[in-house]
Parts: sequence; structure tokens; C-alpha cells
Amino acid sequence: MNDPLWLMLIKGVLVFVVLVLLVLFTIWYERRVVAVMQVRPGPNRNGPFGLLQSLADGLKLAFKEDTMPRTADKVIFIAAPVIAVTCAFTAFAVIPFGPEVSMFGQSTELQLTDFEVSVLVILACSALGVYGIVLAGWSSGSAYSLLGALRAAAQVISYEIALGLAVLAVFFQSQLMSTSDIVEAQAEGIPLDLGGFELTLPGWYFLILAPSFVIFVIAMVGETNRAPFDLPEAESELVAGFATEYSSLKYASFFLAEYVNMVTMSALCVTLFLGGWAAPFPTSWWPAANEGWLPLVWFFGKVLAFLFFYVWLRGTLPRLRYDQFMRLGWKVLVPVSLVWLLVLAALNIGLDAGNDTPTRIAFAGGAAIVVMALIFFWPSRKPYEPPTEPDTGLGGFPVPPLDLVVPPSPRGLTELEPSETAAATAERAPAPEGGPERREREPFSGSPASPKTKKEE
Amino acid sequence: MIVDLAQSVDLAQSAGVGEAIAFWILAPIALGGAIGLVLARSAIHAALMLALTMICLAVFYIMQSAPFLGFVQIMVYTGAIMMLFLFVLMLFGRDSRDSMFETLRGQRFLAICLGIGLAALLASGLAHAVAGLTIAEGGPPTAEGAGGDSNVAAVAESLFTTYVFPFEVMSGVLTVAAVGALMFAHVARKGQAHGQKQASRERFAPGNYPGPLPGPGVFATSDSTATPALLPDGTVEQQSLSEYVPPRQLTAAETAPKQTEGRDE
Amino acid sequence: MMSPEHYLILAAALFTIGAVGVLVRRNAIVVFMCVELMLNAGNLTLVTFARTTGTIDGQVMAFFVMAVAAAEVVIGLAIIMAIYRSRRSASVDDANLLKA
Amino acid sequence: MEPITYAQATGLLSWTWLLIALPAAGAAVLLLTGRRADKWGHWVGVATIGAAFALALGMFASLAGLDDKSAATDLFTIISVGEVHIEASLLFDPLSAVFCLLITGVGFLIHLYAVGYMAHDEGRRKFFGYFNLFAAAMLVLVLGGNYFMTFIGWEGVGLASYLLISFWQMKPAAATAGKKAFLTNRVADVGFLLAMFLMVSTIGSLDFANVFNGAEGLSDGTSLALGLLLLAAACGKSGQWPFQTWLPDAMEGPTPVSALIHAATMVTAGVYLIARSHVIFSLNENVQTAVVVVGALTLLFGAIVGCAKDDIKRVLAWSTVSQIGYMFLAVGLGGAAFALGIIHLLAHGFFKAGLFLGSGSVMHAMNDQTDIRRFGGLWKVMPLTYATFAAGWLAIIGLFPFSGYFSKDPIIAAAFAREGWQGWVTGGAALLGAALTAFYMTRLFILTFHGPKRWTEDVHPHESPAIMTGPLVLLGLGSLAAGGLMATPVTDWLVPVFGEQHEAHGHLTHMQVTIATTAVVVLGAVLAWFLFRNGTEEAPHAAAWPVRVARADLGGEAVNRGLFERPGRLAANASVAVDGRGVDGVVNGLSAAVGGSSRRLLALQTGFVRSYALSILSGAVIVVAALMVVVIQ
Repeated sequence: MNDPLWLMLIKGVLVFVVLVLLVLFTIWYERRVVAVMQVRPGPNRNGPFGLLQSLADGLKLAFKEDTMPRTADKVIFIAAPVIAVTCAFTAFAVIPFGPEVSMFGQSTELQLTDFEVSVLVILACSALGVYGIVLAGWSSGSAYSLLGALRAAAQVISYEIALGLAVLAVFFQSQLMSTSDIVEAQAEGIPLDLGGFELTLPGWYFLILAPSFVIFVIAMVGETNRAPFDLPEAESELVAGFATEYSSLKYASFFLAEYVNMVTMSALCVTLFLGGWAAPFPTSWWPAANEGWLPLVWFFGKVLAFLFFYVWLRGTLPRLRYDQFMRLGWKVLVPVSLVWLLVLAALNIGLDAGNDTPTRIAFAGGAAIVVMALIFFWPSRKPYEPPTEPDTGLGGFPVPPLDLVVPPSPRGLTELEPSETAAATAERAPAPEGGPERREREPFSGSPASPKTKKEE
Repeated sequence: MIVDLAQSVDLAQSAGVGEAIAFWILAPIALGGAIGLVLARSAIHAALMLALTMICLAVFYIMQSAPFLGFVQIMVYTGAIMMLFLFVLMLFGRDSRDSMFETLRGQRFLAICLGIGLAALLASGLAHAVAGLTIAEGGPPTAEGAGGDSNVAAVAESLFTTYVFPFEVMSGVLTVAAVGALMFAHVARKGQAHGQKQASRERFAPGNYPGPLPGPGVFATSDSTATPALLPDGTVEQQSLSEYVPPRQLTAAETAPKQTEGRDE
Repeated sequence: MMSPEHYLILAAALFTIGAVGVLVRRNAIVVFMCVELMLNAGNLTLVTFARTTGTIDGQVMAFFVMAVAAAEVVIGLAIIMAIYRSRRSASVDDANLLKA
Repeated sequence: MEPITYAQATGLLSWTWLLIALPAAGAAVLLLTGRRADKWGHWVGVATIGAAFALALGMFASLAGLDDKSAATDLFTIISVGEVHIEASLLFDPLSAVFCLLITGVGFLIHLYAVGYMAHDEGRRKFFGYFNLFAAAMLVLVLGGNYFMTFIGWEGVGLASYLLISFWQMKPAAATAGKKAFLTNRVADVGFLLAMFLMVSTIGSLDFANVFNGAEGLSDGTSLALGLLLLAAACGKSGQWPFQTWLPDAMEGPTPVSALIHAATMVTAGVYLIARSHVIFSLNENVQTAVVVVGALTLLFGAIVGCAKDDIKRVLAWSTVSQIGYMFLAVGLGGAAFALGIIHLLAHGFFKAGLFLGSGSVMHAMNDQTDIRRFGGLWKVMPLTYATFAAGWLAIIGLFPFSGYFSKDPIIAAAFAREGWQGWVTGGAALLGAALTAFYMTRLFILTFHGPKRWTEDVHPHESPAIMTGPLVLLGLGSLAAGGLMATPVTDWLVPVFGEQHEAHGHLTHMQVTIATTAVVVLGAVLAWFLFRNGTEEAPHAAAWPVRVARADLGGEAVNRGLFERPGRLAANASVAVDGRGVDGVVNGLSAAVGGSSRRLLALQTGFVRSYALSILSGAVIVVAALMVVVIQ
């Protein structure tokens, strides 16, 4: 990155503008898509297809009265939205939009900045972005805000771990931490040698790192506080969560940060798993597809697809309960990521043709065994219940139980049965006669007028 | 912010001037953050001051050709550890302001004296020890990685060869710490867990009103949940009384306008 | 051109401020944060010396310090939480049961 | 002697590790999958051991095609300290090969048998898991390329044996027997450990090749110590005198366990160890004498006690003790007799496994009764078991042309070949042992299958299912034929291991020995037939003192109790007294002193962390200042 200062400025401004426009677009897009899903028109008054609706909303929000609670910690109350927005925008700096192009006679890459560990910038920004939420909730001096902030902090930190572990698999596979290098690394297929049988896997990591990709996508939704994981701002429980006491431009900033984060996370996912700006097919189909300005189309197309995914989730899924959500994060995503990393490491050693055969077999087989053992031993929900019936002996013939308690005589049972049913029928509506067994009525399993009876066979 | 700082890495490598500028801007900020940490009355402010210092230090690491460590500092220290502090502070409640009155006799005086003495000793000792030391020739320590010479690869190589045993011990320490913290912070649940199914059944059980309880209502003097709803005849609607929140009627003084409407003017 | 002394002296100053903070503050969490500041100052010296010698070991050491600090914070905060839960106070002066 | 070297493994032989990995994987699957595997688990056990057998066959064939007749594999380094490097190395040479075939082949048959035998046991999956674990450990033992690997296998089989003996741990007898076996083995294993320490300190390596090449340079005392220590270990694992007591008790385990572990394979580990270390044992005349003495003593011991026992499995167990005594005798004689010991071991593996499985089949039919006094006349109801048992019987007493003849007679001949009066003594003992063997085995056979029916009322004997009789038939055929088929080829096959040996000629010619042996065997068998053809009384009865002593295991237990248990208790009580009075007194006195002085220092404790921190900081300042002063000056 040896751009002159003016070019860097231009690119910085461009990134900013693109992000703001994308946010405005995304809000409209979300409302329209959800509207289509719910069979209603959605915003369609301002501008063509209602495209200017979000601009109008934003302007209106900015001109509203700005209030501040008396109990608020004033400095932090103002600083919190600034932190949130700054971190959100900064993260986008390292996303590569496209290959090298010529801009005002200067050859440069379509990326604001890039260096050795640029993926970490995004992770660091999302780590710092939590400050905005937490401080907003704390400084408001209101119970809803504080609870929302606590939830948000716990949520983002928890899902950051799963997210980081998913990204780790990409680092692991590419041995790179630079966004543009990772995109380049995905351009080539991965040669695989299975005992003399050679084949080339597609380079995009969402295929060979499929578990990581799935975990990343789930964690990404949790990280951006979007439905179905939008617990910090769960309207029905916490009004607007950490932003309850905010109004006007400050409130708009949180909104802006959230949508920018969505875009950033989508872009990061595209960069890490979906080949970045590369054309979505074998590159041979159109040689010029990955040159010049054209990759911008692929890049933003993929990002928009992800945004659609976000909206789709929101339109489809109900919100999780908080404990379910945390359980998913800590007990499913994190362990699965960890095991997958181990399996990936073993597979990498096992498939490396440089090692000798026993080692390869041992590692690949070990990985397979681990996976199988996991599938096998995955803890089931139901605790094991030992059979309560005494052993009926060989071939199912009834034998006396070992503790020598004589079971009640079956003849006595049959005699008891009719009187019981008689008592029951006297109390309720007349039942079909001769029903030998009557099940206890479960609550809400039906009206008492038609008690369930087991049909005689 | 970070982008600019990252850019300064390149600047610093090409010429020491950029590094000097960054240092003289950030060092006072870091010191100020540290002093603010000691002086701030609110623990949250202290935590934010410390976070500021840590970010400055992260930039110093990046400038000193340790970019990986710098970002790890931001992610681990600022992002995770300080967030944990904030989290605990928030659990303690909002009014955790410290009284700055010193109860131990002579403690503050002695502490400051000893601090100054230690600072003087350390500074003079360092000056003595470092005199003549310069930044090593040949640039930052790197190793051959997948993307060319890389600091990350150098750290990784060192971690997994020379320091592999400490690394493994470290992982053990972290695991033990996590489990230990769980054990410390764990509070046994009182009574049986209340499942969703059971709660739903109880809610619709005979004798229970399944809907939400009524809010304060139009005749109430306040919209707090602690305020019982008033029926048109002025009596209290029993269902609006919460099981957990003691009912409270505002006094006349409390219901009077609070003069906060024109606060911004 | 920067010389390593600047960084080292800054680290010494931060370390001292942290030490004084431990001594004068009573809120256990603030005391804890001051300890973190001291650890950070130590890390800064490590990184600086790594740069001075042109080797990576200092950075690795700093890495270990961070990991230890993480473990320490987790345990420490859990202890503070436990104390707060039983005494409703986070002041280090209130936890003085171990006196003669 | 030219230095011993082992060639590196190539081709199929480089897969030696798989031989161990197969049963190990089976054990892992069976023991880890838990209840889910109850339905199909035993087939996993059978399949893995079967696959290992197939692999062993293939490897045997490829070894036969090699010139070097050895294949070593280094897997990874286990310990590397200073000069000592211990690799996880495997060695597949003719000796290991025959053991592998025995372990996997007989093991496979017994696995198959156990599918039927354990069919109604709830713990069948666990049983097969332990069984596979045993097979894996045993293969490690015989395939190990150094003493350390052998030791790992050695302890592994000890563990598996413990688990399997006490498999029915709800029976107190089984639990106790398991503990007894475990403890006795541990005591003997100390010998192995000390031997390894000795090797490391004198030779500096545990590799077979290095140890054997370096053994010549050892002093007499060292080689004597090394030999005796290894002998102690071997005696423990093989149930030889004076460690024989655990082996008969081990019969509390399920019968397939007795057949596989305590008759055919694990107990021969001692023989393997001595045969493997033949270089060390050949070095020192005294060690060889010790081995011969142990072998001769044990073979008589086992045979005498075997005559007095009434429990079908215990008779077989004591017979095992006695037969392994023969093997020890053979390997102790050295020279050509090493191969004889191995041949007897193989033949014994077949017929003893067959006999044990046969006894299991009988027990199966008799509602798990084991008292031969309550059997009799079973030959009609269980023809297959009868036939196979008869084959084993003929094989073990060593009548021409059955297995035992080819394996035992040469040992007796070799025993007579020892120089001077020792030859007469050892030969006589071996001959007497043969007579006794014929006596007690005939007694067992006749009491079980012939004579009047002496069954208890609730017993309805029946032939066992095909899955049990199938292995029985195979083993029976093996018992009959194995000795004759193997005698010469195995000797030739083992030449690369033991070197070319010439048969020694001693006091009697081979023909004379054969005649003498056949005579005493027939005599013993006929005597037994006369005494027991009409059955025997059922209640224990007063008997002459030799019988009483033999029933009491020739006083083995009493010796243990007197020599070890009582002094052990005394020593423990004495040390408790010393600890209570002396050590505690000193400690308490010290603590009182410290407590008194610390009470004075108590005043410094204010309870305020911050004042402690202040003193820490002042200490730090002082240290830094002192450093500065020192450094600057």
C-alpha cells in the first residue's frame, strides 16, 4: 500500500459514502423484502419504489428533540454512540473490494488499507464496538438500558469467541491474516492427493471449511444483534434495550452502527469464505471477469445476498430466549468449532503428501474417528432411564423377580378393572363399554366430554 | 483511527519521524489515562481511562514492529479483559463511586513517596542500563510465512518451538482459571427449575388470570410499575399490584413538575 | 529517530502510577485495574527490548503475560464477585478478617 | 559371537503396528461405545482378532520369504534422556511370528467360542473389550523391539488378566482372585523393572540388539543378577514356583479367559521372555541352573497338586503350571532345547486351550458345576466335547503319535542330557512328571466322561451350540496333529533366533527315553483307570498325609502367609508406632515452638491489604536500590 496521501483520502471518503449509501439502501431493502414476505407493499411513496424512504426517515430522526436523562453520565452518554459508529466504520477499511485498478492514473488496489494482520483489525473493531453498547446502557441510568447493555455485552463477547474460532480455521487453512491475501489464496483450487488419486477442491473456503462457514454465519448474526438474536433490544421485554434513553441523532447513530456492522460482517464473510471479489464460477468461463472494475459487481452482489439472508432470518425466525441463545453459543458453536479445528489440523497432516503413509493414515483416521465418536456420543437430551421392569427372563417368559416380591395376581387385576371404569363412567359422560384400559387424562389433551380410550384390538 | 495508526507503521519504518510524532502524541495520552485511572472517582471512568492507556500501548506495540501483539492487545486486553471489568462493575450497580477519604494513617503520603522513589530509581537504572542501546539493525524480527516475511509467523514459530512447553502450561492455566471462575461465581439454583411447559400450564391453570397484569392506567399519578392502577372510583385495582415490586403512591411533592423540561436551555 | 529509552521511561512511569494506584485506591476493582496497568507497563518494556535486540522472544513473553493476565483477571473478578455477594462491598479495607 | 542385527521392515512387514492396532481399535470401540454396542459388539471383537490373524498369516509368509528373517520398525520415540533413547520399536522375527500366530489364531478360535459361551452374560460387550485389550497387549509384548515395549505389553496383559479374572466381580472369590493375581504379578514385575534399570546402567540401552551384543561384556555378577531378575519376572507371569499361587485361583474368571490367558498365551510370556533373552541366559551357567531348578520343581509341584484336586478347572490350571514347568526346564537347558520349549509351548497352547474350552463346554452343560466328582458318563450326551477332550487328553499325556509326544519327549531327553548327576536328577524329575501327568489327566478324563452318572438332580446335560463346538473341533484336530507337524519345521524356523544347535547326547539315547516315557505314561494312565473307573466318593474324606498336603497346594499358601503376611503386618504396626511417637512428637514440638514465636509477630497483621502492599513496595524499592548500588559500583 504505497498510495499517495490524496488517493488515500479519496478512497477513505469513498468507503464512507459507500457505507452510508449501503445503510440507507439496506433499511429500505429490509422493509421491502419483509413486506414481500408478509404480502404487503412496504414503503413505496418517496422516490422510485420508495427508495428515498430511509433517507427521509433518517433526516426526520436527526431533527427530533435531543433529550438526556437527569441521571445520565453526560460525557459517556455522548461518547457511547460515537464509539459505536467509529468502530463500525473503521472495520470496513480493510475489506478488499476488487483487484488492482487504475485510479486517476495511479495504479492502486480497491482497498483502503491492508497489512499483515488486517483481519484482526475487524475483530479488534468489533471488540471495541461493544464499548459503545455497554457504555450507552450504563450511562443512561435506567434499568432497561442497563439490562440491555449487560445482555448485549454478554452476547457479543460470547459470540465473538465462536466467530474468532471460525475465522481461525481460515487462518489455519490459508496461513494468512491479511484480507487481500486470503482472497487471493481462495482464487486457486486446493490440490488433494488421496493415495495417488488426485483431485482439485474448489478454493473458496465455504466448501472445505463448511463447518466454520456455518458457525461464522450464525455467530455473525449474534455478533450484530440481529434477529433472531436481537435480545439486547428485545422490544417486548426491554423497550429498546441499551438505546432506550437515546433520541434524535444519537439514536440514529446506533442504528447506523448496527447496519454498518451488518454490512461489514457480510463483507468479511464474503472475503473469508466466498472468495471476496472473485467471480462466482470457475474463472475460466470469462477471463476478464476478475479484472478492472467488474469485481465490484461480484463483491457487492455477494454482500447483498448476505444482507438478504439477514432480512430473511428476521422475517422468518422468532426470537430466541436468552438462555437458549447462550446455550447455543457456548455449548454448541464453541465446542463444535474447537473440535472442527482439531479435525482440520489432523486432516491437514493426514492429507499432506509430504508425510509418510502410517502418519497420514493415523491422522486422517484419527480425525474420522473423532468425528464419528462425536456423532455417536453427542449427548442426548433425555437422561438415561434404567429399565424399571424386572427382568422377564429368557425369551420374554415371565419369571419371578429376583427380590421375590410376588406381583399382584392378574386375576385380581381383571376383577378390579370393571368397577374402576364404572366409577369413572358414573362421573363423566358415558364411555364406550368394555374399554379395558383408560388413560389418565392429561391436562389440555382434550375435553372431558370425550375421554380418550384405548381401542381394543 | 486504527487505520491511521496502522499507516503510521509504514511511516515509522520508512522514517523515524512518524514514530516520534506518534510517540509524543500518544505517550501523554497514555500517561494521562494512567493518572486518570488512579484519580477517577467512578470506577467506570477509571476503567475507561485504563482502556485508553491500553489502546495507546497497543499502538506502541504496532509501531515497535509487533503488529500481531498490538492487535491482540486490543482484542484481548481492551476487548475482553476490560470488558469483563466493565461487566462486573455493571453487576455491582451504578453507584459505585469511591469515597476518596483515606482511612489508613500515612498510607497516601508513604505511597506517593515510595512511588516517586521507585520511579526515580527505575528511570535512572534504565538510563544507566540502556545507555548506548539502539534499535537493532536489520529491521523487525520476522520469519518466513505463507505470505512472505511475517511477524505473525515469527511469533508462531517461537511459540511452537522454543516456548512450546510454557505454551502448553499456559493453556492449562487458562482452563483451570476458567473452571475456577465458574466455581467461584456459581450460585446454586434455589428450588426446582421452572420449565416453559410447566410455566405455561400454571399460567392457564384454573384460578389464574392468563393475560398480562394491567398497567398503572389513566388515573394513576405516575407510569412506574410500582404504581398501582386506579379504578375510576379511585380504588386500587388489585390485579395491578405486582408480586415483586412493593406498591408506592407518589406524594404530592413527587408528582409536582420537576423543572427538568427546560434543562437544555 | 526514536531511541528505546523513551519507551522504557514511559513504561517505568506507568508502572509506578499503577503501583501507587494499588496503594491508594480502596475499590477492589480499581486496585485490580491498577495491577493490570503495571502488567501492561511490563509488556511495553518487553516489546521494546525485543525491538532493541532484534529478536522475537520479548514479544512472545509479552504474549504469555497477556495470557496470564487473562487468567488472573477471570479468577480475581470471580473472587471479588463472591466477596461482594456476601459483604455487599467491594472495598479492600472491608475484607480484613485475616487480622491479628 | 557375531553381533546381532535386525533388518528394517519393508513391504507388508512395515504394517506390524496394524497387528496391534486392530485388536486395540476393537477394544476401544467396545469399551467406549457403551451400551449401544451390546447387540453387535462381540462380532467386532471376533472380526478384529480374525483380521489380525489373517494379517499375521500374511506377515508370516512374507517373513519366510526374507533372507534376514527379521523386520524391525521404529514408530516413534518414547523417552529420550541423555544417552538413553527408547523407541516404540517393533520386531517381527521368527520367534515373534510363532507367538503372533498362536495368539491371534488360538485367540480367534476362543473369541468365537466365547460368543456362544458368554451369550447370556450382560457384560458380554465389556468382556470382549477386555479380551481384545488383552490380545493387543499380548501382541505388544511379543512384538516389542526392546525391553521397554515388552514391559508395556507385560503390564498390559497383567491389567487385562486382572480385569478378566475378576470379570464376575460380584463373586467375592473372583474379586479376590483378581487382586491376588495382580499383586503377585506386581511383586514379580519388580524383577523386570530392576533388570531394565540394570540394563540401562550397565549397557545403556534397552534395545534387544544392543543388549544382546553388549551382554558379553558384562561381569559374571551382573549377568547373574540380570538373569535372576528376569527369571523372577518370568516366574511371576508364568505362575512358576514360588509365584505359582495366583494361577489356579485365576480360574475364577470365565472359562474362555482361562483358556486363552491362563493356559495358552499370557502365562507363556515368561517362556517368551527367557527365550527372547536366551543370549543373557546362555551367558551364565548359574542362571541356567536356576531356570532348570525352577522348571523341574514347578513341573513336579503342579503335577502333584493336580492329582489331588477335584475342580475340573483347577486340575487343568495346575496342569498348566506343570506344563509351563516343562517349558522352563527346556529353555533353562539351553542350546537346542530353546526350540523344544517353544514347540511344547505351541502344542500346549492348542491342547490346553482345547481342554479348557472343553471343560467350559462341560460346565455349560452341567449348570456351571465344576466338581468332577459330580460328573461321569457324559460321553454319551456330549459326543463332540468328549471327542475333542479325548484328543486333548491324548495330546497332553504324550502318547505316540500325538502332539505331546513330539514336544515333551525331546525335553525329557534333553533333561537327561545334562552333564553329571544333574542330568539324572532333572531327567528323573521330568520323567516322574510325565507319569504324574498321565495319572491326573486320566483321572480327570475318566471321572468326567466315563463311569457311573453322579449328577445332581437339577442337571440336564446337553451338547453345546455349534459356535462353541466348532472351535473345539478345530482345537482338537490341532491338539492331535500340531506336535507332529511342527516339531522339525519349527526347529528350523527358529534357527535364525537361537542359532544352529546340535543336539546334545547324554546319559540315555532318545530311543531309551521314548521307551521309558511311554512306559511310565501308560503305567500312570492305567493306574488312574483302575482307581477311578467306577467313579469316586463324593464327600471329602480323610486321606493320607500326602493327599492332604497336595490338597493344600503343597503348603504354598501357608508359606506365603508365614513368610510375607505376618511379617508385613508386624512391620506395619511397628512403623505406625514409630510414626505416632517419634515423628509426630518431633513435628508437634517444632510446631509448638513456631507457634509461640509467631504469636509475637502477630501484631504486624493489620488485616488491611493495602498496608501489606505498602510494605511489599518498600521492599521492592529497597531491592532496586541495592541492585543499583551494586551495579553502578
